[in-house]
Amino acid sequence: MLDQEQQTGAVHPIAQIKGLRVEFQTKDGPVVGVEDVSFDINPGETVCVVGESGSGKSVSSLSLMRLVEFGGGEITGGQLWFDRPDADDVDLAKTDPESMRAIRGNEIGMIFQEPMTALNPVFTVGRQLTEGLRLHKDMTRAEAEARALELLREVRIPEPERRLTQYPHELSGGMRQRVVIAMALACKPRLLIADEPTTALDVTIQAEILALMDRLKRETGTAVMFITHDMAVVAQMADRVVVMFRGNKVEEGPVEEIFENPQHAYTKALLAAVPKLGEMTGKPLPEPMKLLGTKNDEIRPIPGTDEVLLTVRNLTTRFPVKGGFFRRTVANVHAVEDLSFTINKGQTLSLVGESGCGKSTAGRSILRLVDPMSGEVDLDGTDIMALDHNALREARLDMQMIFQDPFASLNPQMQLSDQVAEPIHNYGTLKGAAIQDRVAMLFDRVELPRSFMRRFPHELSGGQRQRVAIARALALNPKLIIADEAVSALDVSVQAQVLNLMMELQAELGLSFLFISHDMAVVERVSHHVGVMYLGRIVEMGPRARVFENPQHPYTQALMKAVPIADPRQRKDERDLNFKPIPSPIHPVGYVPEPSRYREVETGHLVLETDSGY
Amino acid sequence: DGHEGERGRDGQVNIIYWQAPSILNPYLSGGTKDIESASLVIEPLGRYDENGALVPYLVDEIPTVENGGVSADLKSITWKLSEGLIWSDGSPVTSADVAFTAEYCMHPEGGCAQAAKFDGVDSVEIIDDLTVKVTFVDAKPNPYGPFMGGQSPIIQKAQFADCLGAKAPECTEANFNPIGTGPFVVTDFRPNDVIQMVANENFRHEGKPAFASLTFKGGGDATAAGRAVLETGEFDYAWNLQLAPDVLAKMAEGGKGVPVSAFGTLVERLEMNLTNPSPDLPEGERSTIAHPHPFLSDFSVRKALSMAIDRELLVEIGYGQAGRATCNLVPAPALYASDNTECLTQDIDGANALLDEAGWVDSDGDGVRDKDGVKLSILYQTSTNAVRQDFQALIKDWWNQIGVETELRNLDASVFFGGDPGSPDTFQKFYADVEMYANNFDGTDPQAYLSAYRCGNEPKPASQWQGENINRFCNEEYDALLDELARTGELDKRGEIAKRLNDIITRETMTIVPLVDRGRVSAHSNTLGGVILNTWDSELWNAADWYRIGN
Amino acid sequence: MLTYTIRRLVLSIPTLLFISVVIFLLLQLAPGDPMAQVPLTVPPEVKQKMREALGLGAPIHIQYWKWLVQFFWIEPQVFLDWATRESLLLGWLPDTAFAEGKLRVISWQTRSPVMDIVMQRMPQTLWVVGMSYIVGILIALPIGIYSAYKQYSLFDQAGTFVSMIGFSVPPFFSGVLVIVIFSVNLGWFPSIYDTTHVVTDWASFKVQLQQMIMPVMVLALQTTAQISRFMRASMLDNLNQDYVRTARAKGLKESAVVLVHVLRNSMIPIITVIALGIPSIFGGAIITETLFKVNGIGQLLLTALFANDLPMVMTLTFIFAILIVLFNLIADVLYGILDPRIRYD
Amino acid sequence: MTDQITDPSEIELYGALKDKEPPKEPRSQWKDVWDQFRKHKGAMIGGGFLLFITLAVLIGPLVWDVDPKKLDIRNKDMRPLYTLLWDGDARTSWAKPLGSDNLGRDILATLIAGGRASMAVGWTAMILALLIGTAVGVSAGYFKRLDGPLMRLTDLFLSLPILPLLLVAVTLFRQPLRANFGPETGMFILIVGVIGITSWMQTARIVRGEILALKEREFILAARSIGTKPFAIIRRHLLPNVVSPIMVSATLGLATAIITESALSFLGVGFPSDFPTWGKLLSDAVPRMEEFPERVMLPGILISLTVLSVNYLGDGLRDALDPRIRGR
Ligand SMILES: Nc1ncnc2c1ncn2[C@@H]1O[C@H](COP(=O)(O)OP(=O)(O)OP(=O)(O)O)[C@@H](O)[C@H]1O
Ligand SMILES: Nc1ncnc2c1ncn2[C@@H]1O[C@H](COP(=O)(O)OP(=O)(O)OP(=O)(O)O)[C@@H](O)[C@H]1O
Ligand SMILES: [Mg+2]
Ligand SMILES: [Mg+2]
Repeated sequence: MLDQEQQTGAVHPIAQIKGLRVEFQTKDGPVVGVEDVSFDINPGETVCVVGESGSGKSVSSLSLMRLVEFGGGEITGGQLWFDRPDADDVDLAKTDPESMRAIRGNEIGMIFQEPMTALNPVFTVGRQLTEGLRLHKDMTRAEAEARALELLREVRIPEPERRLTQYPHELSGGMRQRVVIAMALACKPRLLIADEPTTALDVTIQAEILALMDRLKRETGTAVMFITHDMAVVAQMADRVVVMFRGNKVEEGPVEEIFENPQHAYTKALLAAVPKLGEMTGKPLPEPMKLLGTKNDEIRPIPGTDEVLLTVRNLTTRFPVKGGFFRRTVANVHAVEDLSFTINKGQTLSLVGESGCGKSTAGRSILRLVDPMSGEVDLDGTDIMALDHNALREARLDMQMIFQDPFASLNPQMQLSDQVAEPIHNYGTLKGAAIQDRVAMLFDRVELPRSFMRRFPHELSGGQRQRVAIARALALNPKLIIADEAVSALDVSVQAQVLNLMMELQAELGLSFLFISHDMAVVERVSHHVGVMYLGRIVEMGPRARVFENPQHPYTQALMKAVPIADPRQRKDERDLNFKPIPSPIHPVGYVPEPSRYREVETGHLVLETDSGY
Repeated sequence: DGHEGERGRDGQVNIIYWQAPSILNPYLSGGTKDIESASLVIEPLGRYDENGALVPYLVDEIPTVENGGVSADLKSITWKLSEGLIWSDGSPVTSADVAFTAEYCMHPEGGCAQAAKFDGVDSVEIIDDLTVKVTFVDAKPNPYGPFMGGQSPIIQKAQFADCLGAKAPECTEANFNPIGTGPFVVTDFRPNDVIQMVANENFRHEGKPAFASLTFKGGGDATAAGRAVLETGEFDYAWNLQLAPDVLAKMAEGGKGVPVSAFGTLVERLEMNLTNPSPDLPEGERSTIAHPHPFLSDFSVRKALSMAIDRELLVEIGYGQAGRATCNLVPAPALYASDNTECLTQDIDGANALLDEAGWVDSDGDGVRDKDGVKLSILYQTSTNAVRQDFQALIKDWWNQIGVETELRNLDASVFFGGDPGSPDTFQKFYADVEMYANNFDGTDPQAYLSAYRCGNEPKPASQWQGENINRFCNEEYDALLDELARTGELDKRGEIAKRLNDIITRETMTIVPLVDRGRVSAHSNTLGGVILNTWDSELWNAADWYRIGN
Repeated sequence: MLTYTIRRLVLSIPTLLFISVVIFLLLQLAPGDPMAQVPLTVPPEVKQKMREALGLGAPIHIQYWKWLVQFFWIEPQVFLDWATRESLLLGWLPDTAFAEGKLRVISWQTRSPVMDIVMQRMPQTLWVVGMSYIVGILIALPIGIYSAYKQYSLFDQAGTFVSMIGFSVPPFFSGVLVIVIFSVNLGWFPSIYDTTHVVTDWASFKVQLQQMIMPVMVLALQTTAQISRFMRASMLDNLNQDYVRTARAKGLKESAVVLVHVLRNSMIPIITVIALGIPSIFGGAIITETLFKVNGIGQLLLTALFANDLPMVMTLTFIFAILIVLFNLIADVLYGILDPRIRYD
Repeated sequence: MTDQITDPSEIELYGALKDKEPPKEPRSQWKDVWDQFRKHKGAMIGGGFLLFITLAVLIGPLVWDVDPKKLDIRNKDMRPLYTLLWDGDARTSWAKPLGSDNLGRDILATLIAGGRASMAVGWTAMILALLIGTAVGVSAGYFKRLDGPLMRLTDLFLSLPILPLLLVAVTLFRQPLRANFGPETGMFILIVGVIGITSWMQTARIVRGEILALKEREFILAARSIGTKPFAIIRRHLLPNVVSPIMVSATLGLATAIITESALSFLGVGFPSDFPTWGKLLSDAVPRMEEFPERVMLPGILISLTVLSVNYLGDGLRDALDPRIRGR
């Protein structure tokens, strides 16, 4: 019956997923990865599958490739019809492994989430690219290599000839992802599955990759199933959107439809949690987001004070590169170069910039977790740089840090209450039962149930862990918190809640934040001031509204342009994008960089005059 | 009986020694393995036969006072080589080689292992091409030290001329492949592993050896060696199978070979420490005559310890056909062996009574006798060796029955018998109350052996703990008798004195408590004929006469 | 990489010197006397003379210096002389005579150069111990790979069991057991290894094979046990990596996925483990060699130890130390070569 | 006001947008470990056997109170009772269920006593090796300056020959130890000490590797940023996270220690002759292996089974302690 329907339909879908159900056998019994999902993918169309972590996006796509089985999953229900060019449709769920191998890589290509790990580290790029070609297209080595070169050109990798002989680790993340894309496209598949292909990448690179995929799709007419949890990316890419929630499809429709007129409550809530660049235009002060279903309906801007808490002057941090026979320093990584800024009490300064530009190093240098080479750091009258070992420990009472990865920044073997209490024990600020009270209070403060105190990190979700990390940072009543990519690893909805929590705490406790992030939309939401970093220097700095609305430095402008906007009507054009690769921050020992000189374009809005390398 | 014929007619013979030879020059190593393997290649002027009698090898007759070879004053001996002897390389054997051998070993820097054989030699003169005369400083009742027996073979002057004194170790080629007069010639020597030999074409006896080639394998342990001859038949001859009798009997059931045994002068004995080995004494005073032993200096205790031992059972457990219970330090030859058999019956009750009588009673009820606060608590040490450990266990058990507490200690042989003055565990230092080991004497004359127990010859710090009077025994009568023995040339008289000395140190003072007269057990395959086990010389002394049975 | 290697090589010189001092002092401290094997019938004065002839009386630092010179200066010269005289590689060079008349490291037991004996022993040690290592690895790798691929299958369980048995049976037990079974009762293989046997034709090769089988198997059991455990763990680590999924997504065959992609990655740690085990081949296998009378390096060390042959023990242990340090370095460098991600500057 | 929300099921949906609750009741980590461990059949059997052996050697002497050193020459060379099954004429006795040796010592009693010694040696040497190995590994991994010297030290120990070391230790320390602990305990300490200090290197290497990796993890940086002192970092954060590899080395170490002790006995440099250990019983019985196979087989099997069960136990522990395998 279904088959007839297909034949009579106007467009014959390339793949049809019907009532897919996937189960995993775990030690706690079967776990349902996907409960009931049905949707079609038509030729030449991009279908975006969205939903938060764990909603079954990857499992659906892996089922289509029949790769779930290797991860211990089993397709227990539904059909996966796939249109083979010169034959009847086949149900991939029932195909034998032999023919499945002929389809995989040949008719369906797949791009994986993690460019860092999706490539085999010990084989050259060329070898990995040609493998599929020689297998499916019966090419000789030379033919395959020629085709591989062509593919690399198609994905616009600079110096493609050289790349073929390089190993994955010798390429940057963006280049690696391009290789993965080239690999997926190698055999000209008719369906391309892209599972979060840009999540791990910088904004600028993300923009390029998205544009690239879009162009390839247009040029080859390949159907694309695009999986992401980033609504902004969806807005940029999708023709149609499928929204998944806990293993089920909850909504499906054309992209404008979904964005402008979401039907399902979950979609609405999801969209509400997405920070959109430009939302804060006209508002000078940051304010919490308005989330659906939460009680705090009153949204108040956070003014902060004008009193200076932290002054950083000419901060320079370099990492020596040792080499040669005597392991002498032969060069330095100029991670942070002549950095100066101030943070006021109760306010937030955000540092944005691309991966490797020195944001984390700057944050760590302030805490002296890495030792800066020179510069001044003054926290509320204490000269941090002059402190000796013990005094430094004391000084850290006033500044704390929250790290990017909630999974990595908590000790997996320690109870949560102990981890939160650890700074208190370290400094002996409280004694006896008071510690437990304080910990309980902190758990309340970050809205975690007290019953969680006895748990271990692996028993918590990412957002909950990040709250524990915040509670730990708050334990000593610090004046300054350095949040290094504190929300980057979280789902949008959870990210929004954590951001709101941080802003609430700021309003109530008068905390100052140094907020490090590469997500412009989030930065726009939370900061009073913004510093844009490039190659170790701040290239532009000023009040958030001024920097965002009136970017002066060319790098800032390029960055703003690259940020995807969660609005399908504001799609970017590939031609606008033109990024230079970041020059190396490594300089030989004798190299003396120019000092940073700034030009004040508006009150408090500084733009770097020195050549920044961009 | 088929063992006459051409040289090399019987092909290959395989010998296994569980200690591997490391050198084929007995003058640079005193090890039995080295002496015996070398005896296949280089020969002395005369050897001892299986009865301890002298047999001429490179000479026509053994010089004696009767035939005029030994001077009447016992101060010189004249050897006359047989006519027409040639080395395996074809050159003639001359008296110069004999004299050179003496020069080689008597060189002060050579560290000659057989220097004792040349003790008291004043000069070695070449009389003519075939005659040498050895002159001694003093009268030598037993002038057969130099050039007699496996320890003192003749080496070729031409080969060793550049190897005198300090240069001796540099002559690897000569030390590994000595040119000799013996039945075999070395073709390949692998130290501590294997030696390959072929028949000596220039051997002086027609039709000997019967074997064209010989492989001499070394290494492993006695069990494996026994197995290879008795059970698997891979080898023809295995040396010194120090195995428990039941193990050996079981192996013999394998049927491929037979164990053979013979007795010499080796006696397994307990040595009583007459000085105090207590660790509480300052280093340098422990086990020295300055401090007599708290209870072993009491004769009753030593006697009781001996009485408690069942020597026959020890033999049965440890040596079987290779052992005889004995009460004597000198068990052979008959001329010197005392007839004392008093100790052979175990007498636990007697021992208990003796101790009671001497005032050693268990006053505090802990099962251990004591007197004046001194407990009969013994530290009993020996070297590591399965049979000795069984002996220790048995003796400990018996001593327990007479109220003597015993702690056992076994030490690695290389430490125990090594003379390292820095080690507390050498048998000479004797930091224990009782120790057990075996010793014998070279040749047939016990004079030097008995002289070891002369007062003043004890190991002590002043002598770097070297010395042979292990028990720290001191007895005027004994010393006087020793002096007399050294002066006496008449054999019967010598026998009298030696027996007396033996009795003093064993029965009368119980300083040395002999346990077992240990024979030698070796094994040869059923097809190897002509084996005559000899404990007075190298076991391979008559390898030239060996032959293959049944082909 | 090259600078790294050279640097490590240079750094290993002080390390080795230090090791040699420690070993030397240890051996000096150790009780025992080279005269222990001389029969008790030899009088003490004679023994004392013999000791002096061995140079035992000299102060420790002089003995050490002598050894150092002999080992590091004279032995290489001897090697050079040999190389220019007999070796294929350098034989064309004019014969040198650097070491003529110089005193080499001389063993106290045999009064011959230690190095000559070591060289003489090498072949059988390498044959038996080396072969067992190779056999062990050859058996272990497939077992490890398959066990990991079919984790918790019957094969995996059985493989685990067998390899653990291999690990837990001491060789002096298994060795004697196979001797009693195969030599004494069945008579298949000789119980005593013939080190002089030369392989010239098929028949003699068979003899060689027969005498090698038992020691090789006893030793290989242990190697197999350990390497297969490592292999399994390493395969398991890699089987769950993302790149495996990528490889599968290309439509590669399972065999290609496992034997090309996964295996290549899993071999990186295994090869270093194997490299780290190589010194022990040269060190011989003390107990097994003694049991089967292979009389290789292990047996040499053991007899030298019991005979208190200090120069021999010192030289052997030190060669062993050199090998350990060297193969540690080789393992590290190999890691860098095999894993393109690791780069030593 | 929650004006948009009308449908109660939607409230649930919005709730779902918040952090997900963990699906299960909180459980202690050790319960998880135990659950995973229980799944490993080999480990359970191994653990059970080890427990049994340990108990047997501990309370065995109370149940079978024959003195293992008691000689009974008249009843020497008895066969075990089970030989009756195929050989009705075998010399057996109910008083000696596993037979007696060539001096009439009861084999069951010596096995029990020997087990005590072997297990004690195994455990103590293993713990010693573990302590040294962990200390060296952690210091080398955590303190960069110590890394080079400590790793070279490891090389040194790898190349130290164990036999001379044992002999030196005996010479230097036997007397004081004997004076303080008595002859048997003194020797025990010596042997255990030597085995311990010659077998920590593997542990040290593994631990160092793990520490080097852990040190780069963010939670160590986090700990530093909240003012945790280096030693507290090691104690609280590093050590608990290397428990799993340490455990594995531990089980291997126990096995190696038992085997090393038996090898020492085999070479004749172990305990005093009247102090039975499994290794010594085995090596003493090797010459009589054909006549009395049980004297070799019984200690041999006991050693092998113990080592085997320890290995299995180690395998199970590794699986149980590794969070990747245990799952989250
Ligand atoms: N190998 C597995 N074993 C057990 N459960 C699994 C396995 N893989 C996935 N699941 C479960 O299936 C569900 C869907 O997982 P899936 O990976 O598809 O999520 P996702 O939407 O891709 O999330 P993310 O955005 O984090 O990639 C999850 O609840 C997960 O717990
Ligand atoms: N410990 C270190 N040793 C040597 N170089 C380092 C070290 N830490 C950072 N760097 C280098 O310093 C530069 C800045 O690194 P940093 O981590 O501060 O960047 P970032 O802006 O935080 O990047 P990301 O967004 O990826 O976190 C990079 O080139 C990095 O390679
Ligand atoms: Mg996913
Ligand atoms: Mg960073």
